[in-house]
Amino acid sequence: MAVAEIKIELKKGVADPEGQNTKKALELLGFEGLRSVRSMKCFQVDIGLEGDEALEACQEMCRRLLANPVIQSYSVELK
Amino acid sequence: MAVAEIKIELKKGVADPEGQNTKKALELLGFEGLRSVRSMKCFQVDIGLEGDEALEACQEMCRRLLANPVIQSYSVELK
Amino acid sequence: MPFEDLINQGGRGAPVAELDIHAASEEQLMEMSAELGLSLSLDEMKSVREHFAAEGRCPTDIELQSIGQAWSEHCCYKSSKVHLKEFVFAIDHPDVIARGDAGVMAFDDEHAYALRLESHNHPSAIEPYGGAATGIGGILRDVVCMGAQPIALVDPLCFGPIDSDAPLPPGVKHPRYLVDGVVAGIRDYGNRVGVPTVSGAFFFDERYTGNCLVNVGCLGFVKRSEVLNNFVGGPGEVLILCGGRTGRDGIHGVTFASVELKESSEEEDRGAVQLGAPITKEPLMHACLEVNRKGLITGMKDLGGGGLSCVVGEMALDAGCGAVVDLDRVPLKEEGLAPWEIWVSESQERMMLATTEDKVEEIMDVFRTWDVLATVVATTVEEKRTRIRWHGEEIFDMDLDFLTGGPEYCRPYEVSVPAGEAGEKVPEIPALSDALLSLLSDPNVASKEWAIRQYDHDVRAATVLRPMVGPPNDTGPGDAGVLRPLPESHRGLATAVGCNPWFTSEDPYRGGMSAVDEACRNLVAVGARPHSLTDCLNFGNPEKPDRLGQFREAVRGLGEAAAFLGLPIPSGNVSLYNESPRAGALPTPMVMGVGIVEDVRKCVSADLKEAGNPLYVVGETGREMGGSLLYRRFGGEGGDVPQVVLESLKVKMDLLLEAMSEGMVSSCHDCSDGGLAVCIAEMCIGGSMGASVTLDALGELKAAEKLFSESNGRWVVEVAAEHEEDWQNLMGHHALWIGVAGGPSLLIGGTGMDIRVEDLKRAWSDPIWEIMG
Amino acid sequence: MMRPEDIRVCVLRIEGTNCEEETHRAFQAVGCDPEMVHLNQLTGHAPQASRRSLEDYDALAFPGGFSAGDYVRGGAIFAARAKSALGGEINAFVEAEKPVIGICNGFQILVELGLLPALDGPSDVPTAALFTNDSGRFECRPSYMRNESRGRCLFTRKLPRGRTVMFPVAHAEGKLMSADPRFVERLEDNDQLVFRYVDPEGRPAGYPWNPNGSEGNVAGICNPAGNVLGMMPHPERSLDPCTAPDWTRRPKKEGDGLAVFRSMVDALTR
Ligand SMILES: Nc1ncnc2c1ncn2[C@@H]1O[C@H](COP(=O)(O)OP(=O)(O)O)[C@@H](O)[C@H]1O
Ligand SMILES: [Mg+2]
Repeated sequence: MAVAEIKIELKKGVADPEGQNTKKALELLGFEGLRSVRSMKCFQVDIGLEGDEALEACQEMCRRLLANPVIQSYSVELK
Repeated sequence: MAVAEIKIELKKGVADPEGQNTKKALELLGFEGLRSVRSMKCFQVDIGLEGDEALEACQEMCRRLLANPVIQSYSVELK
Repeated sequence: MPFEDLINQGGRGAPVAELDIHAASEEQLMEMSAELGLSLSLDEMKSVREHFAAEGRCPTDIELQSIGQAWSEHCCYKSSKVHLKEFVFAIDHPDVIARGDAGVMAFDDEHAYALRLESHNHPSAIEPYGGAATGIGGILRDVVCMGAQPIALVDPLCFGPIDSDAPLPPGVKHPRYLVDGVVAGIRDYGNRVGVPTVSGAFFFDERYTGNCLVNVGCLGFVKRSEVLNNFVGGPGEVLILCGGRTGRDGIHGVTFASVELKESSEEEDRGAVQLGAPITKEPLMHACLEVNRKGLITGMKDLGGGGLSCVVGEMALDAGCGAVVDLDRVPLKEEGLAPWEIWVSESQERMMLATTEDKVEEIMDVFRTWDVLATVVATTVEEKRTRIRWHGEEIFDMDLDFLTGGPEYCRPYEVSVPAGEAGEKVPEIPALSDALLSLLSDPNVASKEWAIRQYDHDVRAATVLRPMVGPPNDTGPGDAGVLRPLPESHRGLATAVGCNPWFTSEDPYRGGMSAVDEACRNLVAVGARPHSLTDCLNFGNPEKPDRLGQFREAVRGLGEAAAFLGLPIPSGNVSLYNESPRAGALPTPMVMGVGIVEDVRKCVSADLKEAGNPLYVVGETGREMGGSLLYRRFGGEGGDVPQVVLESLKVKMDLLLEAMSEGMVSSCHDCSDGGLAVCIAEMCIGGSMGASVTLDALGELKAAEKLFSESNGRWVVEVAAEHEEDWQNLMGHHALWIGVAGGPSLLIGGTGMDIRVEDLKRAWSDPIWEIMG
Repeated sequence: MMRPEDIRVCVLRIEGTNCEEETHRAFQAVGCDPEMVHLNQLTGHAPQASRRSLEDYDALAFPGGFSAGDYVRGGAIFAARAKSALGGEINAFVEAEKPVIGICNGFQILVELGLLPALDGPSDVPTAALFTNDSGRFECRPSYMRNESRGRCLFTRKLPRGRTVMFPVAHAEGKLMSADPRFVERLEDNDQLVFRYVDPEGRPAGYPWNPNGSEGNVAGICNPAGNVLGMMPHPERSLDPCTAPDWTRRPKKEGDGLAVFRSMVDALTR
């Protein structure tokens, strides 16, 4: 049975305060040369379905709950 | 230059309130047959390094800031 | 006989093992204690053996586990109890309504408030976010199980220096990382359950590196007619387990809290760490309080340390009965838990309710509406024993007096004489202005706004005074949080913390007293009359006589001060073994004081209000530099630790409260870390206003002593100019005139001090933001 | 004509809603008849006697808090659950032009429900978002805002236009965003922009006066009909003059928040 990995990313152009704060904290710790840090939300869903059915269901989850289309895009991968 | 994807997961046995509540919400929305939903924190880090050096640096970030080895495990992938 | 042969796996139906304790050698007894994670000593194992010899049988693993929990330092206070009994428990007061998981005190004729302060030190050192969050979860449960609605949280915290990058010993996390995680844990739990965090404190010192202290306090509010017991009504009742499911998480949390941290603790102690689920707790609190309001339950207790094993026995025994438990009914997170694991698991967000059979359905309705699990798991019986059934077998049958009796020790202790003036080394200090700016920037004094604004201090819409006071977004420090619990009455509740670990480490007796003094003067500073105290006593390993000596002396000081002032301590907590491989934590007797405000409209804040108002200092300034911030910052040593003159403190508190109720006082702030100079500077910062001060009235001391001595029992008061004459008549020699508010700078005559308010602000406001980002 | 005491207000809650008591108190303070109702009481998942029907109420409030933990996004879970269980009823309530207010988490819920901003009418998918504050942190602080409404919003009609009021904010996700480049302009054109963060002198200002970085300093908006208001600041925390953050410096007669709830009563009893 498939385990799906859902990734919710911020759309381009949406500022990412969490990523920025993380970058700042890493720099405070002495990590140099960081160009950018982007944060994402990920879910691992064990769904009891296979293939396209599983993909379809996860995309539906994103549309109905997990992502807000104004600021976020999503992608689903089966593992 | 490499962009690294860092994934921070809760270790097995550590309760995941975020995952559980998301699962409950999805079930109330009518998604059936869900076995589990686990939440993860992911970062995309553009680090200005390549290959092993990049990997090593990201792992160090996880050890020193991003993950707590007591409850979390991490993985790094270069894209 | 080899150790393995002592274990009869599946002795009473798998997976319960029976252990042949009678055949065990002394060495094997200790092996048994270690192997099962009981943390019991040889003598304790021997008394267990005696007990089972008298019963004529061998114990099961679940029975031994249960004893390990019940007899842990955390659960039975075996090392501390004698001292608490001598100095703390005996303080009585007619307003004490209950001494349960939280203390309950009368508020007015119809209402009461609950208070408790507790530690969550060890878990937070390992996993700061989850440790602090579950600390909040635990203290909320203690208040809820008295029937009270939590209305405020208080969070005094101690860490290593956040501004140092000195190398850390292995296994020790950087204080900055810990602060970040702990604050996030408190924020995410407290904000989610909707209880405002109105007060707290930060202490930074090298000796907390590797020994951070996370204390969390809670105030609750309840109708006096709805105050609950933490025990059952009697035999023939049922026990309902409600809230979260039971899992492997949190196993051996209390035994973990009762030993020193090791380098390897991080990897080994995973089971003791949990994240907490505020969103399970929030509806659980609603449901529990609703069934109480409806009169459906006879008692309630939370599942904290020791889990079911502690709660069932204690709830039954305190009512003089026993219980029969159906362990199969406990809702589990995962399959395959051994019975002993279910029995001692400390999974969060669980409560136990006692009720009679006929009320069960109505209770279930309430929990169903809130989507919260509730399950009948036990019945109470006449005989004072707990029995457990599991898959049709009886796997546990123990006498409750024996199980919850626990040992009580009078361990050897050593009291050392404080060095005092004899050992004093006066530090070299920079120019007085620079010294003041430097003290304002010390993380122990500097603005904690970075943390404070991450906590919701306004939710419930009853917060009258916040941790920060002054014009919006341009604030200085306050002294106590004040709440108005009843919209229809102007009566208020104030809460504040007091503790000086540096005083305590140099002179534990005076340190204990100072903690009470500080809590009281914080309360009085806002216009609240101190009414009760609760404490969390964080000390080192009680098996070391010097550590126990510190504990005893601090408790003596604290108890004597509280008794003199007529302040009961109806609840509290002891946390021992705060030691890492390198050193012990500073001895830290944290005190949370609660005061009553007759009319919140007369509350006073610490920010200067009006140019031209006269300034007074109330209380005597002495040459008491021991443990002072000035000495710590600039390398002084020894010196007299500030004493507490209880008679004088009491007189001054009464006078100040009278002046406030007459409307004479425009602002008031207590003197603590950094003494008079820091106190006045903070009032300037909060009011965005300077002051012209002269210290002539303070007598024959050196300027640095007048400015920075940390003598107890003092306040700086801004008096409304039109009331100055009344004020002088009332206060007499207890108040000394020291100057006038106003102007762009803080000027202190005879010291060359002339610092612009912006510079004071910058020195005080920026440091923690810069360190924490 | 309705009397204030006839106004039945449904203060809707689920687990994690935590400002329902003060919201309830706010409606009481202006003479209404509010009731705290769990979502399960509206969807039939409660004992018979405690079941309720949304259509029996005259006004609806989504209080602040962290509904369902706000784990996915502020308000997302509550909104998804409300939509799947009573989407039709809520839409009918709004279409009947009954007053609906969402405060803080409640505002997030209204946006996720597609009921705000609803520039082109209610939508099935959200057309705006309340995103993480620019500071990346939870911000609890006083805030000032100016009433910008030209009269459309029924919750501010008793508040003079241009008047500055003070309500506290306490949120981590309050930055109002939209994909529409003319978003703020269109809100203004439609008279849907109700509150703007300002400094104590009443001038639009950045952080910390605007605690989240919201474009155009927008603090609160209404729908085109003016019966649905969403705002991040908490008027229900500003009922008692003694809970104002600066009351020891400038005592007030009454809290600024009352005007919001009074306006609603006025609109329904007029
Ligand atoms: N230092 C103290 N001062 C006053 N009361 C105390 C002190 N330490 C513990 N207590 C009281 O002893 C009782 C048992 O404490 P504890 O076992 O920690 O409670 P819990 O049941 O919450 O685990 C509580 O009522 C607590 O308030
Ligand atoms: Mg307890």
